[in-house]
Amino acid sequence: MSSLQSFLHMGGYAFYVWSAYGLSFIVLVLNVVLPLKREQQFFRALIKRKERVSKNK
Amino acid sequence: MFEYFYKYGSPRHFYDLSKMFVPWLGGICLILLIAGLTGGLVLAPPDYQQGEGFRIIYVHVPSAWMSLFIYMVMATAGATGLIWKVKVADALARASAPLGASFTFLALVTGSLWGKPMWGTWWVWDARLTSELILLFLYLGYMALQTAIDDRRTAARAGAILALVGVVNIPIIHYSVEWWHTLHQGPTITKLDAPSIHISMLVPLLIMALAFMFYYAAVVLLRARYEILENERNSAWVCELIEQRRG
Amino acid sequence: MEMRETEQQDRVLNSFSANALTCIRNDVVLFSGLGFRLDCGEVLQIQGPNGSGKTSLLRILCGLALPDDGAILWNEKNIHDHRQDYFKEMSYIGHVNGIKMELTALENLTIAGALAVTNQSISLPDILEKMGLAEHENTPARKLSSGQRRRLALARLLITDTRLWILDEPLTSLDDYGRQLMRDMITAHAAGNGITVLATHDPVDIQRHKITMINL
Amino acid sequence: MQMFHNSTSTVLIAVLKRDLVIGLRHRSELFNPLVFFFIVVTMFVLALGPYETTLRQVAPAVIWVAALLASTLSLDMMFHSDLDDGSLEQFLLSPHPLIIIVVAKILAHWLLTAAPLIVAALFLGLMVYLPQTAIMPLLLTLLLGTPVLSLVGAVLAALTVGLRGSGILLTLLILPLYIPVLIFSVATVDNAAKGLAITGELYFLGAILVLAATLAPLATTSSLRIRLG
Repeated sequence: MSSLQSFLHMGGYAFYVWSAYGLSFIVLVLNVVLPLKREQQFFRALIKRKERVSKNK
Repeated sequence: MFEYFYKYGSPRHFYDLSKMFVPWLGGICLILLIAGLTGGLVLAPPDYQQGEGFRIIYVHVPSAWMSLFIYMVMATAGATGLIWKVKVADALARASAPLGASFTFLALVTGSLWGKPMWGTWWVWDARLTSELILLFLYLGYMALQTAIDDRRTAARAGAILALVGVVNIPIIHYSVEWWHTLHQGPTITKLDAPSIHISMLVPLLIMALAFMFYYAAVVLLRARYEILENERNSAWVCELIEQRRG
Repeated sequence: MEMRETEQQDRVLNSFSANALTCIRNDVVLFSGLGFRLDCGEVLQIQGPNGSGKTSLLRILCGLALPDDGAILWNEKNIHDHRQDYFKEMSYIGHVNGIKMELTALENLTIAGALAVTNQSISLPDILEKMGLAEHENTPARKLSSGQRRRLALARLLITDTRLWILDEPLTSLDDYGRQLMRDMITAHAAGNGITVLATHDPVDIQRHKITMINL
Repeated sequence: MQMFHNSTSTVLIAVLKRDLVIGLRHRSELFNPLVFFFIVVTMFVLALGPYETTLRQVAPAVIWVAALLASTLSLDMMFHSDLDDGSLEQFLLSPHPLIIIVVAKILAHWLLTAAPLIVAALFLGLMVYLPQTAIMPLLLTLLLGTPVLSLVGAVLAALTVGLRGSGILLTLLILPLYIPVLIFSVATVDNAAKGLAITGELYFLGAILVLAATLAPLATTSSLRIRLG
């Protein structure tokens, strides 16, 4: 148990080390999630437009 | 060889190819990331001077390397798109910019997070951090130019010119900032260099750098796919894709 | 409007053609597969409503913009591979006049002459006189009326003996005198084995010359 | 009768003369960068306080930063007016190489904006207690540095001509590229003020100028073709 404690404690630098890693994790994940979301929005918008076009044809 | 490059340079093929490559690249990146993190955070002994705090280099240094590497890729991809009119290269260049900016931003923030415990101040006008900051301005300038031009083809080619001008200036800026740093502060203790690094510390660093490389490869393909869809929104194969999605 | 008959015979026979031209502007296909072939003395007239791509087509034909597909040939040679030769033989008058407001009429023509490549001597005052701008030689373009400015822009066609004229709505803001002047110039140009490509709303009636029409 | 034998030198001189004539007919606009230069330096002095000791130390930096900002102001006008009235199209369609016309325009821009700036900088230098020994080095750095501002500025002015908000965008793109010129120039004047050797920095400025002079016109030409294409 104590090794986990000391691991998290990081020899007193816990705040700096973990915020550095935490921020890196967030930025890396965001860079993956955002494009995927944009691609879905792209298809959704075009599908909606296709349906609107085919509906009033 | 060129024929092969051109065939797979066509957006249609690239779109399918990237669908296949992204999961593989992502997988390799995850494995490397786990290996690098365990090596860096757990196995590597603490630094005799900086204690556990030095472990930030496993994120700071690879990000700094990547930020420079991505700008080089952006400039070459831009040049390829400009000279040989390879549409995929334009998409890759445009997709790389936000990633490069993210890595530069990460390098800056982790650099200051590392500087605070070591030298007591959040920001140190150290030569490399200052160059990194200027690199961030170059990325932001590139992205601002991309959004300012509506026509995507002109935007890609204007961006290519800007990236080439930037890539010529990066070594000049880097050298002049180094020169400026030594002129004003002289050789002082703010040596943000990785401390004299023992092999057990170096290996995780290289693994992390490789992991970031694969991460970049996977995500740039992901982003480039969207850019291509946006560029080719009226082409037949995109409409076909939409039908499939709708069906 | 006497033509320089003496030099007519030694004119090499020019041809100006385009095949399968395609142009897409922000996701809208303005035209595709557009082609034509013009020989000496012919006139191509491009008509179409506003925003139908007339100006885009002319900008592509004169080499300012790249077509999304297709090629343009001057004397069977692609204009983008022989840019210098093509520009020596082509004059383009765009929708915008291309003259500086601060400069006088004569200064504007001088700079236009300097930018062109001509081998015979020309007297700029004569050209101004032909365009009915003789007394405005030293007045800044700012003080000229829009019709006079258009005539000053069109005066550039007389500086160099270029074989190909590409004109974007040459008759706009011209009064009757100016329109007649323009028709005579095109007729004379066509008679002198020159090729003319023009985009207009109202048809330019030029007799005795083969006119090809394109409707966008 | 007028003969247009039109060798490249005549084209260069013709375009240069044209731009200078147009610039001088807008004489009032030429003073704006100068006034801006004076205002920025005055604001620095007001912020730093009138003491000779502090001002003497920051004089080179104040002069150079203000000169740099003043020159970015006038960059946008290099191609903007030509684009609006269509003469830029005529430049691109001229049988003469476009690079000659671009070089002429950059030279004209430098003469119209940098030359008055350099003269003003010498006076302002005295006003902020710049030591006598540093005046000549200041002149040298301005002579070597301001052409780089016009050259590199031309590339980005061509890239952003006609875009909405191109003023701010141009400044945002251009300032990072001016950093080497700023660093070496201020260092030169600083060293001169302290009586140290200045040759090293001047060599660097000269090298940057040569690099910019060779690459910038080329890049400007392709930028113009891209923007107009």
